[in-house]
Amino acid sequence: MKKFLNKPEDFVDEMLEGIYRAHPEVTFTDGDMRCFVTAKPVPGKVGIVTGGGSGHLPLFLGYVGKNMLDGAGVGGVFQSPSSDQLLNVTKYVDQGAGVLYLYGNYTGDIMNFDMAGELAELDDIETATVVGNDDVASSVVGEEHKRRGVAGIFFLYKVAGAAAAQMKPLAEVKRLTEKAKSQVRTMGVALSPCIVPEVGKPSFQIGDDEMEIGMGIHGEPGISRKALEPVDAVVEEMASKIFAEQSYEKGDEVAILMNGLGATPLEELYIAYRRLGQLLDEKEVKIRHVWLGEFATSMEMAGFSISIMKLDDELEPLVAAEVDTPFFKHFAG
Amino acid sequence: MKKFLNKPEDFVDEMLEGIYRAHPEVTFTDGDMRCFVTAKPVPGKVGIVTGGGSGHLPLFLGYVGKNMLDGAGVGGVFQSPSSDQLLNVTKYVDQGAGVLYLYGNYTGDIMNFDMAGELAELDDIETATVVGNDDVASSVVGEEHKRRGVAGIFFLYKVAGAAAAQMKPLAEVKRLTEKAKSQVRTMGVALSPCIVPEVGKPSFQIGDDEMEIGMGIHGEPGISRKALEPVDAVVEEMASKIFAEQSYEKGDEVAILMNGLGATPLEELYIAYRRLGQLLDEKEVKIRHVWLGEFATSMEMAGFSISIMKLDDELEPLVAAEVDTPFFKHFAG
Amino acid sequence: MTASIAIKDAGGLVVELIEAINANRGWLSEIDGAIGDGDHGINMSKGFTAAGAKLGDPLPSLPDALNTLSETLIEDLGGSMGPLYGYLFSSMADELEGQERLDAEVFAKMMHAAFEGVKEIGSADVGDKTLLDALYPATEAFDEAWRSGKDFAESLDTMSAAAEKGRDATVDMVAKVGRASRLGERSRGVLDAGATSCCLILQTLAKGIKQRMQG
Amino acid sequence: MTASIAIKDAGGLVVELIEAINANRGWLSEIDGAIGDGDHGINMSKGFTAAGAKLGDPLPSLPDALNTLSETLIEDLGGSMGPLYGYLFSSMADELEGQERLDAEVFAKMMHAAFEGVKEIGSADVGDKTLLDALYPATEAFDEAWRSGKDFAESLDTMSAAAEKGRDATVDMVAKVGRASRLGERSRGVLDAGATSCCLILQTLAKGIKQRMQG
Ligand SMILES: Nc1ncnc2c1ncn2[C@@H]1O[C@H](COP(=O)(O)OP(=O)(O)O)[C@@H](O)[C@H]1O
Ligand SMILES: Nc1ncnc2c1ncn2[C@@H]1O[C@H](COP(=O)(O)OP(=O)(O)O)[C@@H](O)[C@H]1O
Ligand SMILES: [Mg+2]
Ligand SMILES: [Mg+2]
Ligand SMILES: [Mg+2]
Ligand SMILES: [Mg+2]
Repeated sequence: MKKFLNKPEDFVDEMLEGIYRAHPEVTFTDGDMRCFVTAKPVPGKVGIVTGGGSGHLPLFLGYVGKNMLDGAGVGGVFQSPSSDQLLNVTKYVDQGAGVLYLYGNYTGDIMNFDMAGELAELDDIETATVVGNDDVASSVVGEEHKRRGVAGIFFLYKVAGAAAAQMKPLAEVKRLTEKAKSQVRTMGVALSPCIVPEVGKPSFQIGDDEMEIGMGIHGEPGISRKALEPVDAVVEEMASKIFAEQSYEKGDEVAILMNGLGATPLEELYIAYRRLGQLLDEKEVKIRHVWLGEFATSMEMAGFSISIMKLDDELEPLVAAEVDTPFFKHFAG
Repeated sequence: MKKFLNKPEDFVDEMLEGIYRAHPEVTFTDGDMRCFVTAKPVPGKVGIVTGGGSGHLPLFLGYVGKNMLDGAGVGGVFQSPSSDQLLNVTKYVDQGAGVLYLYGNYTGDIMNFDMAGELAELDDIETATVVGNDDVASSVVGEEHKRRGVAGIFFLYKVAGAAAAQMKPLAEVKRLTEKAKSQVRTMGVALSPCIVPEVGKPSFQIGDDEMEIGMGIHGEPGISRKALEPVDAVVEEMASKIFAEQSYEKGDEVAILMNGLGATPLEELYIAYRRLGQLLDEKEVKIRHVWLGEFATSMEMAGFSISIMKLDDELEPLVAAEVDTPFFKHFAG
Repeated sequence: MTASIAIKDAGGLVVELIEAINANRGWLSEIDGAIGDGDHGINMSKGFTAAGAKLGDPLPSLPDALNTLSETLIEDLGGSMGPLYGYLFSSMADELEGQERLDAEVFAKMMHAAFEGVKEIGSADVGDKTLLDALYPATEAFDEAWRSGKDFAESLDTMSAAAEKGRDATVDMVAKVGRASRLGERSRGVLDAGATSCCLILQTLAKGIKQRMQG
Repeated sequence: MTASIAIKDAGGLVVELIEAINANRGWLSEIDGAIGDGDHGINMSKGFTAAGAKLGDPLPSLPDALNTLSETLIEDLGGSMGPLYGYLFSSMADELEGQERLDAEVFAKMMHAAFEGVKEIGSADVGDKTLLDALYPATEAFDEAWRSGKDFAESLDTMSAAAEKGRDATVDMVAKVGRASRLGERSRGVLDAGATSCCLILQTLAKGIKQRMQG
């Protein structure tokens, strides 16, 4: 295991120490570093809380900041945070307008957020929940509720964050976030595994010339494993899976997230994006926004995902809104 | 070679195609994609031009944008752009106030920039040059002019860009950039090599439990190769090399760049930063700014570098200035 | 008097659970590695060890010890094991409330409560290749043995055997929930990690209760 | 009339250079791989091939062909080989200006000009483990052979042998400039890639001139 770390069991906490040192805009509540919150909650605003396992930076905590999220429960590597941690974050974040839970579709996270929500209710904090499930590779159409949440949650964060920043009420923030969710689809491909520090060995084996299409961000298997092809062909296959789900027609507008899983260089992401752009050009679909980089990773895994969000007049300005978090910055217009 | 690409010889041009598709704020001049320039030159402003080999994104072109650079010559992987390309960029970028050449200390780049500068003179374009040489591992004190330029040039870009944006004259922009240069030191460590696409095999071999301290960003050998140690010890060794160069004393203020070389996860960078922060705390040095992420890479190389810049009242506001480029964004204040 | 043990002296059962989990840390992770992410033993060991540090000396009663374990798993461990085993143990503890002695009747109730608790929080069914597939047959087997006239100790043995059979039966199952479910048919052919730890826990409990009845 | 060739018919020499570089693409990269970044053959081949595409049919005169090669290297190739070999070939072409025939006198001037050109643009010295270490001894050897009474063809042979000896002598040198210089002592023990390509170029030129004199 070739990693820069001290003791594997200190991986998460030492990472958090580094983050708090680097970014005074964020802090923690209840004396627990894993209860990650903004240092400047906005009075009267709906709070947006996320959470999940560690090992996916900038997911999840990286999006806590201005016009985006207010708090995040930080779990062990690939482990949900506990309901208690989520409850503490919820209490800190609540400014009287309620809290939206927005996280990915994993058993542990669902159980813990649900428990936290029930406990919050006892404290008279209203919560609502939207569960990201954008990974088209993880279940068939009609069974979308079984799908994994992956990088596409970035768009949900943007929409929820912008809506809450406009001081919309919880129900409206939830409605817009659900709407965004219905418009986001993701497909991923991996070339190499990652190593959970406390496990100390790769999460799976893959041949020197193989790729896994539809892989999850914890190394969950995908749709097919086969010989690595030229990236144009890889992008075509990934895009075709997304295009098969929803109509993308002349005049439609989309936002794109080209997300590196960890070890894949930016150069390669741009080469991949080139082909995706060509495919959307052919359909005469307009790309209104594109973000390209690392937004949801699996530590040192090589690979990338493509997320496409269809926009309309209601969603586009929310996606376009200015954001300033320690890990993600976007100037409006 | 496990990379997402089509033909290795198209690596740079297809990457550029992707970049131009994604970022309409940048464009190219003279019909040559490798002559990379801002789409919105500022009349009367000193132009800042950089350039160098490809394979280091976001270096070099990624810093072309608002309040930073105006143009970049884009070379083949780890190859300087040609003098002709640099000349074309110079002509486009010049707004009557002259052009600062700001690039890293490599033979090819020096020859080509020097030739471009001579040709620009024939066109009555005034140029000045600052060559980044921040890598303390690549030569001893007293022979700084032999040192490689690595990630620390980021700070020089920020200072030069901010000074030019304030409409300072060329000589003053150069003076401030030289001053910044004298205050920046970098040390790097690598765990794995990278692969130049057209070469198709790793640039060097390194054992499964080895690290190379002081490695360059093209895989140039460093000061020592030895068994990988806990990251705290690695950071201590790197920092001690930097601390030995300049005094860092109580009350001093610095900016830090923790730069991932490509494959090293953000989590590990924060764990490393934690220790660096502790070391500076011990010295009672104040960290005014910290940037942490990928700023100067070697494609899929695993490793990171630490750059430290000492600040004073003149340099600090320039480092702090707002920046908006396709690859790097910073909100002031 | 029917066979039973004193609840207030039985907190040591939880210590034995912790020891059993720690002793099998590597093996449980190994099993999880085949179709999961290889950390089940690590997760369990982390949670159980943390609980052990809170038990105190002298040891609390069995329900208090189970509740400490449950709370530690739920509040500190998180993940999926936190809620699942957290509810398993708190459901068991609930059935001990107001009791002085743990006999077969009480134990049967504990098993049912544990099964219902895990089923509810995890929204999984028997046959989904989870720890329910050790827990459910064990619960049923204990009931049936006791009702058919076996004594407490014999019924515990029957339960232990059933838990093991249930655990082994997961080899032929396709995972329907959790991480492994994304493997579909490829999840067949190996043990389920949760069923393995659950079987271990039930057998450790059975052994500990029997020892205390003899002692 | 002393031995010489017609400059206007000698553009083919550049074609032969391109062929020689392409034939040795892999080998040159291999050598660069030991203490550099393993791309010398790739770089050279890219630049020379691009120049070849611009030579046209019928072939231009030797100075025109050399200038096309030089311009392509400088303007399109970039890197360090662009300027270095770019200046080498343009310096050679400059000496052909106003000449009709290439004889030993002119060739000697070409060699000197090439050496000076590369030395100036690269700011390197003989002994720094660069292409100068093939170019300089070759230049000197040609001069001396010619001055000592050998004919043009014999002098070319002497030069070729000296270039090879110079190339081989780089094995014992420590690199003082370029990528390999950062290796310090570790750069000793292997050939320099640039000296190898330079030797190849000089030998190809010598062979081509000799063939044209016989033909
Ligand atoms: N919904 C569920 N209900 C009951 N048990 C479950 C459920 N989901 C997963 N499990 C159990 O969890 C086990 C894996 O536990 P562990 O490896 O600790 O967690 P993770 O999968 O989060 O890494 C599986 O073997 C399975 O028995
Ligand atoms: N300043 C210089 N002057 C002359 N030759 C040089 C100089 N720097 C490097 N070289 C030559 O360049 C060769 C390497 O060329 P190449 O591999 O194509 O370029 P790069 O090092 O940029 O990859 C070296 O073997 C050396 O002979
Ligand atoms: Mg796990
Ligand atoms: Mg090179
Ligand atoms: Mg697991
Ligand atoms: Mg080279």
